[in-house]
Amino acid sequence: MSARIQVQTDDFDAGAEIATLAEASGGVGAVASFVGVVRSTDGVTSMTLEHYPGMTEREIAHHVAEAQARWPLLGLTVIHRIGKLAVGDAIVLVAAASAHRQAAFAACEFLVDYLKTRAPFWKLEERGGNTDWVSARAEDDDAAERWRR
Amino acid sequence: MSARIQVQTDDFDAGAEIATLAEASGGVGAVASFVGVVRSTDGVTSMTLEHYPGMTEREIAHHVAEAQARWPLLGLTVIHRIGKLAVGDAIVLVAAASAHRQAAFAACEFLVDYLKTRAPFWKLEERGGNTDWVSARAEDDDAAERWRR
Amino acid sequence: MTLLYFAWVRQKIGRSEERLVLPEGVRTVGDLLAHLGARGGGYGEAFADTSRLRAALNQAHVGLDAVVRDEDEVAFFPPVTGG
Amino acid sequence: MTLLYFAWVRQKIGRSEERLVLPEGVRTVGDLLAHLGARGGGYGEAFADTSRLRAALNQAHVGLDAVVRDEDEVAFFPPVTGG
Repeated sequence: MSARIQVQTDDFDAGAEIATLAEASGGVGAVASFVGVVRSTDGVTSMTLEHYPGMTEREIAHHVAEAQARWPLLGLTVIHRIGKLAVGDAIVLVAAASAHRQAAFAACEFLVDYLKTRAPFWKLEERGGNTDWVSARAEDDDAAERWRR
Repeated sequence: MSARIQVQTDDFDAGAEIATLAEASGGVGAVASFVGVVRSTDGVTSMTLEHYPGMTEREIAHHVAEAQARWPLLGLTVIHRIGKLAVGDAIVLVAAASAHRQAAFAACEFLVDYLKTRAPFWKLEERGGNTDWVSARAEDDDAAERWRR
Repeated sequence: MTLLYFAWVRQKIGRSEERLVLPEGVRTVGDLLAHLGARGGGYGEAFADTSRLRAALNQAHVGLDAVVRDEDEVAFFPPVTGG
Repeated sequence: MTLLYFAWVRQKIGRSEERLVLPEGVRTVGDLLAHLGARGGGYGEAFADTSRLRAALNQAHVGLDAVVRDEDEVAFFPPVTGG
């Protein structure tokens, strides 16, 4: 199974990534995907994403391998952007291909939950001239925790 | 909240549809999507999709409205193709936008489950010169049923 | 009334649509199905096994006990397989 | 050893990376954290509240009880907020 992991400043083309997964093998019947987007929470105008080069790719690869072990996947793509992003910009793409939709959805949600709680990215929100580091959400820890049960 | 429902022979651009949802409102933080793909099950070479014009749009609109009532959505897109499709071609796109990923994923899965069991489409599989109408899967009924609990 | 047929129901009957004046004694979708099946031939084949058939009345899913009127659109088809 | 700092830890300390010879008496990540915090100033601020800090040892998440060696890469940062 192919897995593509990418950390980049550039935007991505979710449609092209989904099409690549759809055509990866004649057995693909479902591609589930997630795109995270910069929200204008409480007046946020832009956001800067910092990461830990090296560890980021290792953490994502580790959870991609776990997803492959748990579900019968035919392809996985994870693209996470870094640098400065505006409201409405895409932050992350997670896409999973499988014969049937249940595995594709489960793997996609699993990877998004783990990206949020394990991958070393940090968001700095900008509101006009002020900046604030985003706090981690307890709900995200709970969401990741459910996969351990 | 905007909802776009489309039944068409032409292919769609999943990336453009996702981007439209991402930019629909500054409040969108998550777009979950599903693309169904023609599989080469047991030598299938192509597939022809028939539908019940009028009823199809009504059924989809009915379940879109139910999804809107159940989750805090900021946008929904359902595009279902009809006519002749080859292995690897996209059949359907369901995409849901929300502030957070849980609502987006839930609405997306809900709509896919209902499309499979309620929307009046029928698949005719072609294997070389032979054709067979696809049988409904009991698993799909079970998947739709879970949303009633 | 307007009758519509889809997928293999359409193929067995050999047509996708027909007009019909509500026949005497036909009150429900189930009655209509029995009436059509009694025509024999492709109709007999299409309507032989009601467990494999689904119906819609005016573009909404219904059971065999739904009451039909002369101005209705009634469709017969196999369980759906879209998505 | 190589020390790396990210997000507000980096900002408070005023640098993103430094080299350090494993100090005497420092056995674990927690010991290292206490050693750095004792420098005061930005270090003191950054390492004041260990409940808000996370650590990685050679690019893997670890707890404060993980043992460090002189050839290690140790990173300190707030809970992650990607995705």
